[in-house]
Amino acid sequence: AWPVAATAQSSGFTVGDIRIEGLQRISEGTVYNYLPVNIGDQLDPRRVAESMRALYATGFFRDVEMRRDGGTLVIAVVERPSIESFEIKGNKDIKTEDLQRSLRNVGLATGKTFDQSVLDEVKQYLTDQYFSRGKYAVRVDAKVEEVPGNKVKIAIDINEGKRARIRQINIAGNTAFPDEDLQEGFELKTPNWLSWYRQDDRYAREALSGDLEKLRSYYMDRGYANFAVTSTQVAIAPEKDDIFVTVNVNEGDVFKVSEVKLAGNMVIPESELRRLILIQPGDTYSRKFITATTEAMKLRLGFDGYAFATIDPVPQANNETKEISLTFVVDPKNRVYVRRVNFNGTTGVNDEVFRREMRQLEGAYLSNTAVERSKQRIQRLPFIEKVEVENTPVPGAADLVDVDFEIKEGLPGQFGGGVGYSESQSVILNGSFTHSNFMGTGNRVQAEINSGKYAKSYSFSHTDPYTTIDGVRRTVSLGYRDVTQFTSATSDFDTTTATLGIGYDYPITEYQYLSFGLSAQQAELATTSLGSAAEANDWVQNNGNPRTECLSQTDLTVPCSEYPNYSLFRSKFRTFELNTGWSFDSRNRTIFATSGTRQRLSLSYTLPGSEVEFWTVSYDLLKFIPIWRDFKLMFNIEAAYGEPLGDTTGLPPYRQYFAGGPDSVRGFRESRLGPKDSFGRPYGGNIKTVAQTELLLPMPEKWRNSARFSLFYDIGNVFSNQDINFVGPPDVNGVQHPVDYKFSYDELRQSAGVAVQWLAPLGVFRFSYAIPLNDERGDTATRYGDETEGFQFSIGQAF
Amino acid sequence: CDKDKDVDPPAELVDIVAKRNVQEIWSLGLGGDSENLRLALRPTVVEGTVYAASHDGEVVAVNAENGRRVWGVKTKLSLAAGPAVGSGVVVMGSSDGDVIALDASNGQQRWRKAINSEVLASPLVASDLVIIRTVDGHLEGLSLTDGATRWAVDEQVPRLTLRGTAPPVLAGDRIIAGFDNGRVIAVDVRNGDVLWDTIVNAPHGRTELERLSDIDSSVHVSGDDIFVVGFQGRVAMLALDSGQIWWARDASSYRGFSMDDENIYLTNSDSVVVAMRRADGAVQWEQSALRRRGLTAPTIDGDSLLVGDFEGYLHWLDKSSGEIVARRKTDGERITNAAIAQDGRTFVQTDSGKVIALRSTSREERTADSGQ
Amino acid sequence: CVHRIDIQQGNFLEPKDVDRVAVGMTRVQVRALLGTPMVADPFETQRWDYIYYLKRGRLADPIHRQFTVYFEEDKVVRVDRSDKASEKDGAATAQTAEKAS
Amino acid sequence: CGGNKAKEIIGSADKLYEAARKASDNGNYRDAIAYYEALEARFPFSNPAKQGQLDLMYAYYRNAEPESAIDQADQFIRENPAHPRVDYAYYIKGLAQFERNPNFMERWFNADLSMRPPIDARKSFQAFQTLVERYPNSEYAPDSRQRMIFLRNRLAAYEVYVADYYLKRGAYVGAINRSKYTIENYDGAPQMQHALMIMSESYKRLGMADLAAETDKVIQTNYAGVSPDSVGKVGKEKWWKFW
Repeated sequence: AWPVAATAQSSGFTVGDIRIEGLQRISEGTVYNYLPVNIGDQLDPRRVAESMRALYATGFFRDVEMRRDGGTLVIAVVERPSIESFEIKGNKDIKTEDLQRSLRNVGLATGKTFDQSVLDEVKQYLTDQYFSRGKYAVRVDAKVEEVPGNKVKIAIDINEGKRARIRQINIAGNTAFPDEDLQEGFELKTPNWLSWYRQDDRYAREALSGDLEKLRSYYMDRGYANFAVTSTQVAIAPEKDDIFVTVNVNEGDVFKVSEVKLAGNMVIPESELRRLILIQPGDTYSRKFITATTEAMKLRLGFDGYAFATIDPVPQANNETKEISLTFVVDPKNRVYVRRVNFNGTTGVNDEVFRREMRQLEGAYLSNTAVERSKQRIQRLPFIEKVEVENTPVPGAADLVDVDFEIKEGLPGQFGGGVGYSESQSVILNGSFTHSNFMGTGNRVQAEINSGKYAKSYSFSHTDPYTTIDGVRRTVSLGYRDVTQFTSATSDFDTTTATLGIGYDYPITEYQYLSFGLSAQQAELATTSLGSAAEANDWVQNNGNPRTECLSQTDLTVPCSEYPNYSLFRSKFRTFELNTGWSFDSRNRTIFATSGTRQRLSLSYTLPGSEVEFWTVSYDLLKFIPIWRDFKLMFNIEAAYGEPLGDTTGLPPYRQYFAGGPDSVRGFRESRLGPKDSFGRPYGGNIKTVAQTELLLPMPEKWRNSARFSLFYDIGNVFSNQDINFVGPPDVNGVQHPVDYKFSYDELRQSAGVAVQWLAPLGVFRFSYAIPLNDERGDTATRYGDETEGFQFSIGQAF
Repeated sequence: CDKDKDVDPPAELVDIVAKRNVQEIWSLGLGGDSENLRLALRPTVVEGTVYAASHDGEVVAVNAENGRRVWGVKTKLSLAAGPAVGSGVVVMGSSDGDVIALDASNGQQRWRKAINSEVLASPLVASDLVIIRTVDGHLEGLSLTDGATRWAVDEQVPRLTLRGTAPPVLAGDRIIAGFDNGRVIAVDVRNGDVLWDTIVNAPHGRTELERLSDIDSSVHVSGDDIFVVGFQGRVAMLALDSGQIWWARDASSYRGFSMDDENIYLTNSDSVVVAMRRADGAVQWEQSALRRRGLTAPTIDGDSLLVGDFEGYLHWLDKSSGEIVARRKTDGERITNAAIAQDGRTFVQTDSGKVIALRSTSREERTADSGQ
Repeated sequence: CVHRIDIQQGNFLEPKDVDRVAVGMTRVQVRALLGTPMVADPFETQRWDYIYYLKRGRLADPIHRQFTVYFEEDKVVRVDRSDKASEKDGAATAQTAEKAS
Repeated sequence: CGGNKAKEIIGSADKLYEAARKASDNGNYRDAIAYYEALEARFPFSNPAKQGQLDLMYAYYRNAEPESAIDQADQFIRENPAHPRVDYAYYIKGLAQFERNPNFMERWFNADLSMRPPIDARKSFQAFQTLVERYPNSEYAPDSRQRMIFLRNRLAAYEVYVADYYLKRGAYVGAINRSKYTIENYDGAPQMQHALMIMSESYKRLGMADLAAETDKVIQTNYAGVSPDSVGKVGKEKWWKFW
């Protein structure tokens, strides 16, 4: 009770002055600011109650009292103690940092004012958190220790206890289908060998309701129209470590569909809607087909802007004849328009880079297919990790929505110097800068300075995906390469090439591009009679503008041919290539795609004026097929063929194809598959056929976008039908017999194994362990053997 | 890899001075692994024959004296409750919601009926009816001759309950049964009318766990008084005719209790055995040496109490003081249901389906009837 | 030629609704009948323009319709219906369900 | 929790405040935060603690922890609504959500950040607005006004940038509405002229000559002599500017 009220005359008392006692942290100005009463006011019980409530509402005070001292109103307050220290012990499942962050928002952190009710709420919050993790035996106790100076120390001690497991899921009353089949798709499971990984033996109410829904559709998809789950019981063992779920069902009978009708306001021609109906009179009742029909109709209406249309299938069941007549009632609701399209969550990308991918325009009607397509196009940008989209209704306008994209940027690129490692070139010192969203413009810029043991290369390429509003992509690239051996395995071979190229890709439909490009190349090859393989020497001597120089000619007058084994063969030539291509790409993402297909066909042809003439064609297919639950199969097929033209004897050595290694047939050393030169080192061939089949295993949610685990089977090899006379290993008396590397099935090398890909800031790390299935161990009389390698690793560009 | 340890671990066994001799008379092994499914399979002894059933569907009748098999039958049902024997019929309930009745003399199947819900409480044979209680709060009276439903009663079941349900008990022409919502009801055995309905164990607290208020153990009727105990609630004495509560004390038990003229011997939910005076519930003694060992309800065996624990140990406590007087290890499997005492012998069934017959005598008595 | 997405803009009006707009109606009634006008000029607040504009791909010339409602304070005073550019069959508006390819 | 450093420094509130001040001055904001937090925890009622709270906000802001800075500012405003330096708390709230300044690459290539979708620009604008309205003569008011103008122009530039895209794309209704949004919300921004020009052009393309003329009249009256290019044309027009 408030003493003042008691003593005040009925008319209350005027406040002469106000004095506040007990303030420590809060300043008087603050109290005056919140106090609804000031000097000169009439004070009656109502105003007093109001003031008390106002002061308590500030949350600063544990206790507030008002006294009257003559004409002065005295307010005695006791401030809430401040928290001096706060610690949590015994929490294992929930990390301390997460706890501290969420508790700080609730006001429980060092320095904040302490409020006992908040502490109780936190205890309840923690208990609920542990219940949701299945730890029902948890005990949370909080100790608050008063410390002089109105401060408190808080210690929360958590004893988590054992995690309750689902001991039994029992469906009672099912005669038509056995428990195992019904529980096949359930999320909740009794403990099994995968439980430690999937945590599926932990009870959660949402999961149970989800499973009941699956049970209902299992029955209703097979004709049990009035199947019903009569009741479910969740029982816990007294020791709170086991949980028993009992689902009591009443199956009812199998129903046939007698009749299918359409009703309601059909804004599009009825025939078109009728074509979408997947369930016909005479079929067994199936909810799956009914839902599929309604989805198809909704999608169709969505085309025309009726994004919020509803279609509900009204069944009338006749229990005697066990027949059901279905009426699909169409309600298009009003057509919805888009007011604004917003992009949130990114700071590093210009708005136009997203907006130009939009298939849904502002000021147009909302088409859900257009929005979905737009989301996919953004998701395919290499520098985007995750995209969510939501149509938020505009307040005050029933038919307007804003389309809000929530975009999470991924790894745009790297700027790195330092050490790179690749099988063929061992340690590479390189400075590479690759950015797929240079300055936020969405242009891809790549500059590379590369001085490996075998290859020095300086290259620059720039790709602008939108030179025109419709997305004509232009790529300009120029580069200089000086490679003593283009793969570390080949014999001495010096190639110096300077290239300049420009290419345009024209979108001809939503998923397909036609491309045209030109590239000019100035190349110079050099081989030595001693160190290089015979095949290489042949090529250099017969193509381009061959020249022979003597390495160690002491007497200039004597012609070089006198020193056959010390001569240096050199050939310099120019080529102008026309590159044309077609590509189809419907993958849902560029990195770690999970669905869709990419096909690329490209032809290049040397134009007149080239001193070395050849043509090449290559085709590659990348396809993702979901096979079972969330397992996916990935096919990666690559085939290429090239032929020399005119008086060129063979494809230039640096345009030969190689195989083996992480990107082709794993289990074989990089580029070691295919024809071997006279020293037994890979020479490459003009026919390449490689196929990789990978079974992608499902990944837990939080690693889905950054890692991939798969089992694979690779098959492939490189062949040559050019007129190059390859020779095999020297036989016992040193003679090397000719070898034919023509295409043949049993020469296709195969391997199987397991692979892991991890998207790290530096790029995509690829690890694979493979077992070659039909490798030829060691040199046989006629052929060089294969070089195999179980564990392979490489750092690749992600995009 | 469950590395978390128990919040508070079960008590360790301490060796004791044996003051009671225990002999195993016979034992037999039924199949069916029902570890920690906490079923209600418990042997029943009628006129010198022990009837027992196991989770894999095997039902046997053996001679109580020597354990020789009278008949055995495989029912291919996942039996979960029973057997209950009466009027020449043996009745069991299964996890999949079936009730099966066999002829007590030869095990031939009389009838079989599906009632669409798990049976976790031992059926009750009452004159020409058998009363079945299922986990969805359903009490049903079936005809003993052909299993036709005579009447049914349904009680509300809270969202989260304790595993197990209370078996119905016959008192005159009334069926008394406790339910998972903390209520005890009396039903007229003839027509299923609910005579009275008393809340013994009201739920309290914030979380669903705190609000658990099941009455999962069997009520005991003696004269006009009904004794009942609930989980996280109360032990109480009710009037048989009106259900009015005479006295009630705070107690928490899911295994239940047994009774003699003087006291109630109760195993509480912490597995502490408590003796309370029947008249007013005053606590006589408490034995907490076996704390948290998942003890069964006590069974009166002479002047001792027999309890089984979660590691298959049998313990005998002195009825007057609660002191532990004997201990014997069975097959190491959890003993979920209390033993049955009949004519000086006790029969107990472990979760792995092993049925053991024992006789225990106190040291002094031994000298008296050692000749038997 | 290079693929260009369809450009659809503005309100899709059913002929039967347009005919029902009458002088004297309030703004709320017009809005309930025809929906929110996509073009409402910031300066000319006394008129609502219901534009419908559809250009399929790069070459097809756009279908283009305009329906303007003039207000004085809150009442409709005048209605102006004009179909710009190539007018295919008038009644087609209801049926030209565009397929977003 | 907090800073283990604080544990070593025992002693009075002033000593702690000193250590925090020194750390903050030489840019070591991480330690400064640790000291300030320790100060507030162990001597919550001492008067350096009050000043410490203000400095803690600044340390959070400079240590790129905008959420903590805003949280701390809100708590200060709630606890000391009448404090003479409460305007500083609003100022920090505005700064914490202000545009991030361009990183070294963006500065080197002088990328135009107004093309980026605005995230907290509106919240930052509101914080400065509260400061300017409630404490017009605060020492931070002039700078806040400047920042408000910058934000308004940045938001207007963004809107016009999008309107220009829709004009190029041929989505004339989209362009009109984006321009209209600029006109209605960012009055006074120099990009207003550009918005009007886009609107007029869109009306022309939609064949609505009367509204186009109307808009041209508005342009004439407000921007008679001013040539639009002075405002910085949208989009890239220099051929070598390949970004």
